[in-house]
Amino acid sequence: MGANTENATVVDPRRLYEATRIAEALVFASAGPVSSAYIAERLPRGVDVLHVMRELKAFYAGRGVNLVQIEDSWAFRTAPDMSFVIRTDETEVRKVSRAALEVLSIIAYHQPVTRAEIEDIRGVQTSKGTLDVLMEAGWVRLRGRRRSPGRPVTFGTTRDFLDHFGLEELRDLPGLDELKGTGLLSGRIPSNFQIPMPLGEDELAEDEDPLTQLDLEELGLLTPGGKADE
Amino acid sequence: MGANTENATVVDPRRLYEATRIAEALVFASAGPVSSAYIAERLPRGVDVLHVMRELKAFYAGRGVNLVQIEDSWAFRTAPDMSFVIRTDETEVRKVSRAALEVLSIIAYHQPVTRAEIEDIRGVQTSKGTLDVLMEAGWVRLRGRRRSPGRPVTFGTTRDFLDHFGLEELRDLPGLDELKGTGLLSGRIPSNFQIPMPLGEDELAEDEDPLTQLDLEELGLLTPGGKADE
Amino acid sequence: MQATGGKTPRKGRGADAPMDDLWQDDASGRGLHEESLVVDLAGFEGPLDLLLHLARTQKVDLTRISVLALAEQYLVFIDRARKIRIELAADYLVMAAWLAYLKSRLLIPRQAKDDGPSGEEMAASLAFRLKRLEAMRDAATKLVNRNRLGRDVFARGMPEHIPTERRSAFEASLYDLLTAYASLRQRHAITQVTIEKRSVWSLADAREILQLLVGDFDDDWTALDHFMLRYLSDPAERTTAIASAFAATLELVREGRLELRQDGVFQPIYLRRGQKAAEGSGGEEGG
Repeated sequence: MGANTENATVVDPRRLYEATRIAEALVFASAGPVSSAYIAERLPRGVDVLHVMRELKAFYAGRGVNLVQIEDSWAFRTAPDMSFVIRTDETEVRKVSRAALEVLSIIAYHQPVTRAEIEDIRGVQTSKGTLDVLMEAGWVRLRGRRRSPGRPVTFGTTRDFLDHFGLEELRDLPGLDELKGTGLLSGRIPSNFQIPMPLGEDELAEDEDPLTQLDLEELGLLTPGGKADE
Repeated sequence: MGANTENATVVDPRRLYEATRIAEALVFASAGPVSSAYIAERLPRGVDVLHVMRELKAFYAGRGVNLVQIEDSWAFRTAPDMSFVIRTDETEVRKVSRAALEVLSIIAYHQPVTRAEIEDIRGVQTSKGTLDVLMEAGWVRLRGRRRSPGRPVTFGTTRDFLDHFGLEELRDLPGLDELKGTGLLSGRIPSNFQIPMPLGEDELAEDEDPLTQLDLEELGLLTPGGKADE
Repeated sequence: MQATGGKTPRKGRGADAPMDDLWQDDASGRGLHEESLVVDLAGFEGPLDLLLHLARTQKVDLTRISVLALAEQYLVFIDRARKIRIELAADYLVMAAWLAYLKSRLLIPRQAKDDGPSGEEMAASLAFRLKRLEAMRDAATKLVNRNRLGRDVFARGMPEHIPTERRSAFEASLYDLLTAYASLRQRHAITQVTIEKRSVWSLADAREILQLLVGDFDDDWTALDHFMLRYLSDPAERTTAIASAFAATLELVREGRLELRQDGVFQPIYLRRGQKAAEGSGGEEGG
């Protein structure tokens, strides 16, 4: 195809090629199918848009991406037989909710921190789902228990957390001056405002006990007598 | 295409063609750059991803859409000379203030660089939010901390920065070699002398009170009951 | 910072970053018109920027500019600005004092026992800094004029697929995390009434500036306060500046970081580096 077009409209091959390039770029960059009329307006004068589109369609016919016509509009679509490569990772990426980000950041900076403390800092109750999401993401873990009434569980971040956020160690989290310096924190904060220096992952706080097998069972994270999954 | 397979790994042309289709589909389907590693995982075994990408790049070289490399990733982008056809009145690029742009180029050319170093080069405090704007744009990131007293946070550029400004890698920064040659990027001022750093409002001690009329009287600089000439 | 604009000296760049706004609308409105030398600092980002602009008007290679002439121009500029009572940020005044000092070093022959940096060395480092800043400016221009994604070059408008390379099924960047944390903490921090910045020189201001400059002085007696007072105070603020600078000087003397000499009443006060200047802050016991 495209070879027997010299007779209908006599088109200079260079001009035709240029027109194909334009149509190609237009359809590629567009957020939706592009109408022939829209493309025609942008082609060099005297070039037939359908001729150009036929050329382009032929060009892409056997490739990984095809030009498809939808009524009078055009769009690129990956070739139908390519769906297996495109669909392999079904795990859609979920955006982390604002609430989860807040909780995560509190855990990162204030660890070891208990749930009550997180709520105290946020001034709002934390839904169980939020912590679950963070645990599921593999960013947050149970660190131990606070040696205080009720022996509440303390939370901390994981190695995966550091990896994901491109930190080498927890101490790389920016401090007060740096948050101010980058403008993330405005200058209008009380003088007694502080940002804690997080305690490293493996160090237990003075008032913190490590989690025991029994704790894990109690928390329902381990079936009695079973083995921790990590 | 797919005909010139005369390199070390003897690849069956049909397999190479299939691999090219897969790579094409993968990269074409995505708006952002796709890493070589990601593509490689999805190619038939024994096919060299770089070989495939080189083929693909050559194939698209003169077309309306080009394959570009960004560090170790690949993306399809409209050809630069197509900008006039695609650009519409609604096309908007992020507006960057001149100051922000200056900070951005200092970070790009001097990275990893601390905030103090940026200010040393500009001779002025970085206004609040400038770094924030650059980070929000996704062009600048926290890289780590300098191993020096105070462990200041260092800044660097991102892959999105390269992508946005059409750079394959940092070495492609305009005029980089020339600047290196002139010693302007070394950070060392030839003599040990320094121009006093700007006195920013943040550096003013917050716990200091202004001199009062009473103080001035005490110091004998103002006749009692007089008026401070301010 | 224009004569009409209500910016106070050390208010500098506030949260609203007025300087940034000004930069946005190009360089056209900025600056000084050579003949009338109409002073408008609004377009300048700090003293180095102003110096660079002045250097460019010398129309020579930055490596060959006359630093002395440049210093003169800067000082003239500052003088005029003050004459028509434009409020100047402290940065500009500190630079003026430094340049006045540089000028004196360039004009007075070097003494044998002098081990501080020579005027020529100071001038060289200033030229280097100007050159470096200009290089970065040029680089920024080149960068912004490249084919930019979304302006000249476009990505696939209708993506069909987002490749995930992270093992995690959740997406968040460090920036997202820090933004969430900072705004959360900000929200819960007790909002305090911000007190309007004073337009007097506090002890801290003067002291800070003195300290910045002290390191640059060797063992010669220098009438530093002369430079300081000339440039670091608006005529309107003179009284408070004298008071603060003098009080700060006394404090530094007490700490042994500075020595003080005055030959007679109303004579200039000479300063030189104290014995403890090099060792950092010394004892607090008074004298």
